Amino acid sequence: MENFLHHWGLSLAVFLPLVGAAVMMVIPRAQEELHKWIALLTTLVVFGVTILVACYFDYDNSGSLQFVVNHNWIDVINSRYIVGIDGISLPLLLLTALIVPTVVIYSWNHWPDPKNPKAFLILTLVLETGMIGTFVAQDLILFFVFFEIVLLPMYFMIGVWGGEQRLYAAIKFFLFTLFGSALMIVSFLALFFLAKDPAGNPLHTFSMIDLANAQGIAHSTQLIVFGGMFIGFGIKVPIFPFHTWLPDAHTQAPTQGSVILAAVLLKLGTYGFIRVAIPILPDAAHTWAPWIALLAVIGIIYGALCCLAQTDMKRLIAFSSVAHMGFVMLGIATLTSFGLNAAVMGMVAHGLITGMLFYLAGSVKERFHTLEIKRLGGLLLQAPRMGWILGFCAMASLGLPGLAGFWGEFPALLASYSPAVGLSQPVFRVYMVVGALGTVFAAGYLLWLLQRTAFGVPQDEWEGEHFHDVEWPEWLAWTPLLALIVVIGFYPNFIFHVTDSAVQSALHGVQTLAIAK
Amino acid sequence: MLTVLGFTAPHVDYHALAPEIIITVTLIAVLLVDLVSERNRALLGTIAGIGLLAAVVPVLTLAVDGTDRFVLAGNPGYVVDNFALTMKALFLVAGYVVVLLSTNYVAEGDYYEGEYYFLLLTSVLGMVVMASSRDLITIFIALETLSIPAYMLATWRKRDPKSNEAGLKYYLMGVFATAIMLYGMSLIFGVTGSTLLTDIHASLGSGTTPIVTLGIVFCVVGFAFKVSAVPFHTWAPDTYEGAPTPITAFLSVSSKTGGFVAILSLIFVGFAGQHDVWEPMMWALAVLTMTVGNLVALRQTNVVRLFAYSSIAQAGYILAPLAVAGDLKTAQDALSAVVVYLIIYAAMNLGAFAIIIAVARKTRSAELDSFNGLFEYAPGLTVVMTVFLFALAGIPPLAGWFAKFEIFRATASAGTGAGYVLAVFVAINSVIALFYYSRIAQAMWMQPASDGDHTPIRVPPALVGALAICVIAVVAVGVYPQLVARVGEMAQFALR
Amino acid sequence: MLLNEFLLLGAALFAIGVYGVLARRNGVMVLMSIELILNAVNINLVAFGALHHTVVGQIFALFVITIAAAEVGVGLAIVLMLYRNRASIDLDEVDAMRG
Amino acid sequence: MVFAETMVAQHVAFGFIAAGVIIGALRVVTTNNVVHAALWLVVVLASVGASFLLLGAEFVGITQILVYIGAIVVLFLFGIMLTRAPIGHTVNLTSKNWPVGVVVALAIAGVLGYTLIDAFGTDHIGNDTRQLTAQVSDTLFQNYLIPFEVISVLLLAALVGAIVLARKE
Amino acid sequence: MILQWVWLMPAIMALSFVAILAFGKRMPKKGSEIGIAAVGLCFVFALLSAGSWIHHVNEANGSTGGTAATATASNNTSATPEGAQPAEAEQAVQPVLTEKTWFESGGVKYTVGTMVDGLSVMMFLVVTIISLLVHIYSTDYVGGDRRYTHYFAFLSLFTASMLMLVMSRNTVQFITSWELVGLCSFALIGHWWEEKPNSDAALKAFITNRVGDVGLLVGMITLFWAAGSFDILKINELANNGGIDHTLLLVAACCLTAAVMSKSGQFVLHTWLPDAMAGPTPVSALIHAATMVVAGIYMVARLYSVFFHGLSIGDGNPNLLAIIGAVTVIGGAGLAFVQADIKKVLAYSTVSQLGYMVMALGVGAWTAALFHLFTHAFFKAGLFLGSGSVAHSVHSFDMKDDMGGLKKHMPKTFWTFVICTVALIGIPPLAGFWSKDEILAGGHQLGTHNFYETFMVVGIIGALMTAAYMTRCVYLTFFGEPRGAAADPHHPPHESGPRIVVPLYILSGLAIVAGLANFPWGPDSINTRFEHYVQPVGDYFPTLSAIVFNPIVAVISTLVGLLGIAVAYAYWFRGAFHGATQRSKVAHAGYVVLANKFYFDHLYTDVIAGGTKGPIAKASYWFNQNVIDGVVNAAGVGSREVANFLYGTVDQHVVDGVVNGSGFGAEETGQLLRRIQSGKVQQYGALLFGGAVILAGILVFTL
Repeated sequence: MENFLHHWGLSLAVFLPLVGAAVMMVIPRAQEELHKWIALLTTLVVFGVTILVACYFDYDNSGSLQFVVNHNWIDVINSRYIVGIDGISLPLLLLTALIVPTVVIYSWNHWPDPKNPKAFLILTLVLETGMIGTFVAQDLILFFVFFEIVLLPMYFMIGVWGGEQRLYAAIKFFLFTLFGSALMIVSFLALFFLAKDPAGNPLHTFSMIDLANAQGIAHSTQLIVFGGMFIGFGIKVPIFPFHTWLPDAHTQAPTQGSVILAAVLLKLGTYGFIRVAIPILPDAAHTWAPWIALLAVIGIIYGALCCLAQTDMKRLIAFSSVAHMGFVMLGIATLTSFGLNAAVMGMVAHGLITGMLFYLAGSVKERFHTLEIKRLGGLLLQAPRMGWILGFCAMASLGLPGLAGFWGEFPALLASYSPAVGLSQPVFRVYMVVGALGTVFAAGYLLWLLQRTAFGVPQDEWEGEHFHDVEWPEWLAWTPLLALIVVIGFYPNFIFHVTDSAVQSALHGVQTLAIAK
Repeated sequence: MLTVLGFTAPHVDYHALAPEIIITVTLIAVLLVDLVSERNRALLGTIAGIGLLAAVVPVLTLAVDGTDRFVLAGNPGYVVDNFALTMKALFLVAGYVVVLLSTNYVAEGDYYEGEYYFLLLTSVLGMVVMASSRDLITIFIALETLSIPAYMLATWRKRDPKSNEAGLKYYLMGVFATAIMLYGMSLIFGVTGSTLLTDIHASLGSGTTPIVTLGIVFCVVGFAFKVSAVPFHTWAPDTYEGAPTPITAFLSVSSKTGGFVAILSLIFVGFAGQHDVWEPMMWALAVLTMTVGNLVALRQTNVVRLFAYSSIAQAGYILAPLAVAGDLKTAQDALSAVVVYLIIYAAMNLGAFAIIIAVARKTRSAELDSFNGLFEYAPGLTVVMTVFLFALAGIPPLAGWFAKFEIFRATASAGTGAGYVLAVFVAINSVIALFYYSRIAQAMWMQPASDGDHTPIRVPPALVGALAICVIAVVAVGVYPQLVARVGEMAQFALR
Repeated sequence: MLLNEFLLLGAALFAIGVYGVLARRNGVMVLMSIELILNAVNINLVAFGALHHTVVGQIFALFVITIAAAEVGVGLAIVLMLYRNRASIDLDEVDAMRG
Repeated sequence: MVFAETMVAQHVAFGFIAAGVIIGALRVVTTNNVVHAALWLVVVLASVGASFLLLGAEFVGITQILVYIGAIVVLFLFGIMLTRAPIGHTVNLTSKNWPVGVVVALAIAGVLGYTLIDAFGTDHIGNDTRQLTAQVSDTLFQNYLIPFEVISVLLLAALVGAIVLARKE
Repeated sequence: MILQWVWLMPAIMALSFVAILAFGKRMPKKGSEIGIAAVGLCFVFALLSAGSWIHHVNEANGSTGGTAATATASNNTSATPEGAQPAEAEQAVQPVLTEKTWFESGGVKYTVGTMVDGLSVMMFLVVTIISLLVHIYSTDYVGGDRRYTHYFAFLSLFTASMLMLVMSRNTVQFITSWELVGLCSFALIGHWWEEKPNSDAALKAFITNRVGDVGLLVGMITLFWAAGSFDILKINELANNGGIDHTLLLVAACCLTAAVMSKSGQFVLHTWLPDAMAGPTPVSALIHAATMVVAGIYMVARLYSVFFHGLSIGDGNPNLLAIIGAVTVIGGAGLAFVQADIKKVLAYSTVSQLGYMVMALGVGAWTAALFHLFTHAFFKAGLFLGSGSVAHSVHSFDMKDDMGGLKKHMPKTFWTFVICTVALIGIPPLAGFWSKDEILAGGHQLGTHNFYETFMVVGIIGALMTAAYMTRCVYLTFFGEPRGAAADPHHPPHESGPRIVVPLYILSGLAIVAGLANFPWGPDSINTRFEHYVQPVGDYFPTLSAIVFNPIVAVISTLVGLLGIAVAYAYWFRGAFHGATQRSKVAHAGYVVLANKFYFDHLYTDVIAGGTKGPIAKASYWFNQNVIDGVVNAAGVGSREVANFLYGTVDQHVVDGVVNGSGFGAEETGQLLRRIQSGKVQQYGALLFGGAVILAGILVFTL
């Protein structure tokens, strides 16, 4: 069993959803119940597999890759099918495997128009393959492929099941990401050709493990190569000023799409920084870091201010993602293990919390058929449980200690007080203060949202209408997320314990650099 | 060995020539059957298809054999090497798919069927010959053999003024380009005194003189027309739009590939020493072609016309690696990149045209609107078309990504600034391209059917076959690119 | 004889042919102009053949002549068909498809 | 002096030929009478054929006369008649875009001229340029067998296709 | 040892929170019984821990006996002549520590743990007593409320968080609890969220506190990197022995001061506190008078080494804390004059009293500040609960329109209210006198030759104003003619029930006796016991000079208090200072003092009192509402405006515009390029030939 798991566990997690999707493809569209069950079963099995993987994960060696499978793939370009996980991947893997079943459960009775559960669920499963694949891939080309696989299903989710402006939003999402990844692949290729082993022979490899020990790329070249990755990953994150696709995509996407987008897709970018950009190009990362951090804090403030200007609940939540991912990027830009830990924590926390917020927005929309904040109000009277959950999530999102969100923000700020050796302390301390100011705005927009939606009395237009409170699929889908927000909030060690030594290895290059200097 | 009156008949390697012979036999058979049998029209396409597949057999045996051969003993003007075999196989299979695409189209329209297949096979013959040609005259003849039937096929819908116009434009532009090319060839011949590419290479050495430069540019322009590189692309949209759709598919895939084969033979065998000339030329052509193709495609409303511009842009990508293919190492990378791209491109584009044909059978239109709401009533076709579209856009895990990747790799492998800039151009262009590909996807998935007509589309078996070949190739290669990567790596010229 | 006498003659013929191809409205006359160009090529080929004392130039020229015949045949067929459909062979009018 | 006389004769002959080619070609592309154009084309083709003879390429020269004047020009005349092109000066046969043609043609002439002079400025063709027709055929069937065979298929295709296209329904 | 088990208190309260949420609605008393039981348990626990701590201190002081009395007897404190020396014979008493690793990140252990010393124990007592009384009081006060259960749940959560706050071992834990009490404050202020002003107030409270929290976060982060640890003890030790650079200490102290300003309602971040009165009155008593708002004071006290050295408090120069405190004392008191809402008077009074504490900490009078915190908790809670009792009866908080003459209807409430008022004013021997006087004495003693003397003057002025506005408050509420609701014949005001009155009794009782905890005279067993047990002694606490009771200051402050009462009495009870015949004896005495001592009745009434009441108070209120609050609101509105601009213009047009513009540009270029595709084959030909010749030309001429 254990042996099997070590060889097949990750591949199973990656490809089982595709098997499910293939099965569903041959089943006629009319059999909706069957489709739902197959999708649920598949995602649950995948979740089970990842849980097993997590159980057999060697936590004492979370800094090194485990469950590694290394198999021929494209010999011609020396790209291999290498999958494996370490402490950075594991939390994100579990997050993904958890979110997708909740999406399926939530979908049980929430079908965005034009319905068609078959297509919708197949896309969800394909999406899962892409997301899980990205988190386990240890070869740049494999990583790239999975990174891109995610695009198509999401494009269709937004484009087919989205709101009024769905065409615009879908294509914008697609174009932005593709633009970034096109530059990213050029950077990967540059690495392939430029990286040399310590003896000075060209490596000609795409293996992240080998590349992390590579050298021989001139600093100026590194900067450009890193720049390509920066745009590629930065768009996905999204870092200001590449963020404009996000509000549109989120606003227009169906609830499930928004949830997946917020909970997992945005993490692909930040994960890329931690997994690819920093270990392989520590030197360039070091030079870039102050600028990344600058954009990150701009994002924090800018995202928060844009939130304040929103009249649409979902759009507001979308902009809050920009701000939150700013904290994650700030953590990453410090290039310290503190910061990276905070970043991974921030990714997980943001995934859970913002995912929940989008679920709530979806359920509000489903009941009220609008997300316009000024038409809402008094949710606590109309659907008190939902109102409470909204309040809870708002608190979690604004970084209340004791809930998951805090452990992404506070350590990130903590880390930016004392960034990696060689980075300007005064600059980062200014960033820290500005970032801390961002928490005020976060409180501002989230409570303001809460006040205008949950508090007060309902608008007259809802007079006499009855709204059902949280229903069983919603409970089923939300409970794990809510529980995790609390559990991680109280015991962040669940994440930090896993990530700590992994980020140390990720920062190996940066540390060597510091010693050299 | 036959010797009459001091003439010694050359020794012919019939095994090496077998594909050409089989095609010739088939095309004559088609013509004869057409004469004999008035009723059994369906037989014609079948014969043509079988002939093309039969011709693949010797290609395979030759590949298994693996030795590079001269078809005429001691004459390096007609060579069967790995490159030639790869391209022949591609031409034959692509030709077979075009036959599948044509079956219902030709049978249901008002066409001369026998002659249609006859001309199609002749054109394929020209391509197959082109793959082996390492001699200016043979290249010229091969080019004409693949072109002249194509001119006529383009205008095959005789009573349709659009088809006439398509054929006329294609013909005139083709002849103009041929004329330029011939002038260039005459200059090269004048400088070197030989038409054999190996001799030309030896004679030219390295470096260049104005006359050589002029000759090379004019030679390449003739084929740049064929691959519809900007600014020699102008015929393509009009011709594609007006020609019968299977022929459009044929032009956009086979004919274009033929042009590339010629360019590759010329620059890698004949003008290998003159990369100072063709590298910048290819660079400029590549950038112009992909950019103009993509930008103009943005504004198209006719799907076929859109695909015309798309295929122009695709040609730009294929040209890109040639811009840095100067030295031996990068030349190999570039060559395999181009070969891989051509193979994958063939599958993607033929597949897309198969869908266009299938949809147009019902909607009688190739306007973008006619694809609206396709997902509602033809989900299968929609999904498959989506596969092709995003493969063309280069989204993993559909084959197109690997094709683009190979282009990136080849352009980056030179390690020069020009190469990286070109790679970035390709990157940006592939984003622009996504915009119009996704417009089709949008129409299919996200728009309601224009006329509210939701009767399902019946897809004839031949089209299903064509689609199956293409979609399997696209997905399989996308997931396991080693399949074509290996082929691309092997497909090198014997003579250099 | 100077080689360039022939080559420049060829070049002149080529240029004139190009002018004809671009400036003549009548389809048949465009075809004629094409023949001028091809003849220019042939002059080159034969002259170079003479220069190098090889028959390859002539052979090339023969192929060009043959192909020229085939092309003219096909071209006239197309022009004829065009005429059937629109009662005109004015190339300026053939612009139904553009953009 | 035989040598010199030959030289002079060749030059005189070339002068006539060149004049015929250039004047004929210019008339072909400028005359407003289609039939005249075809006839001027004959002049050009004949002059070119003569130049082949001058260069010692008898077979090509003869072929030129036979194929071009005997076949192609006749084809043109048929084409002219079938398309009922106006015989007299009734229509301006030059399109409005002729200046473009002039510019492009001059550019081509300039580039070609410069390059040719640069490359072959003083090269002489030997006086004895004659080549045996047998040599032509030997080389053709030894080295160019494949294009020769292929062109037969091509001619068949051109024939069949042209018939289909030109045929009245 | 029981002090290692103090974490049980927050744990019990947290469990109570969960239990109330889970089962509360199904319980007979809707969950309130769970809360009361839990907090009662905690109260007992707090008492036990207090005893345990006293024992601990005594043991540490090397006594022979184990009892408090003997231990105290063996100890000499300020009463003895040797006590004049600052470095006293007090033995270092280490706090009782526990610690568990919470998580580890980047090589640093984050721990949770408890740190119990006199300060914590004192806070345990305050929190649990007030919380218990408020719980009991609330069963009546909010009885029948639709969110009764939630209310108690949040009271539990609050108590848990507050207890956690005061036993925090390290700064992370401290921040966590700090935010959690803020959350509870938010939830309870906004308890009646159906009305917008309430939720507005809740938001304002939370967001204003968030502003201060920026300082908290930055300050704590600075301290972490300066000390290499989150451990409060370690930070204090290092700050104390010079292990931390002074600049860093200064920065940290200034940042943390911002947190104090927001949490403890100091000028200029105080505006949320009066608004927070929108919450239920018991909540105001618990959170916004007795406990949460003193968290800022507690933090300063807890990290006193940082503040002491960072702000150079020992040097006698004006410093941030003292100045802010002083401004707040006067400002808060001034504002209290012009409120019509009884709770607002009390709120501004709280602001002012918190100012005293901050000021005291700012001049180095640590014990005085904490002692005032201790006593203030009781009488201010008593006042709030009293005002709640009144409001419960008249259903209004408006003194001017709905009260008056309630004395006869609600005698119990009246008397307890008066006792607490007198305690607040600082008339001996009530609690407020001892603590306030110690602050003034501190200012005097520590400032003999420096600036701190000024703060004593400020304190005295504040005392005068306190006396005046409280007298006004009492007058308007309980005396005079009934007005509005108080005069409603159908619903005559009535005395509240026992669950309301009993807590009032207890609190007024405490208001009377609490001051004796630091009784400055007498045998060791009663002499300055508060200081002895609460003020830490050890490496982690700076050496402070003990404040000695100063009789002159005490007399002056008492007189000033009386004067204030007198003036106010004269002004409000009598309308003016004319015709002294019918005045009460107290007022008469005051009047005589005034008249004989200063001889400018008019000047005083018109300029000082009238001025205070009139233009100055009005002006300061105007300033408060329009400038300070205006700035706060403007910050809100401004950021909304900036946000709208940023979103509407920059984001949607510039940032997004670049993207959409490039798309548009691409399409337009495409459109232009389409013109090349003219459809005319000869133009295509020209392009073909032209392109070829240009390409050839370029290459020919450049290569």
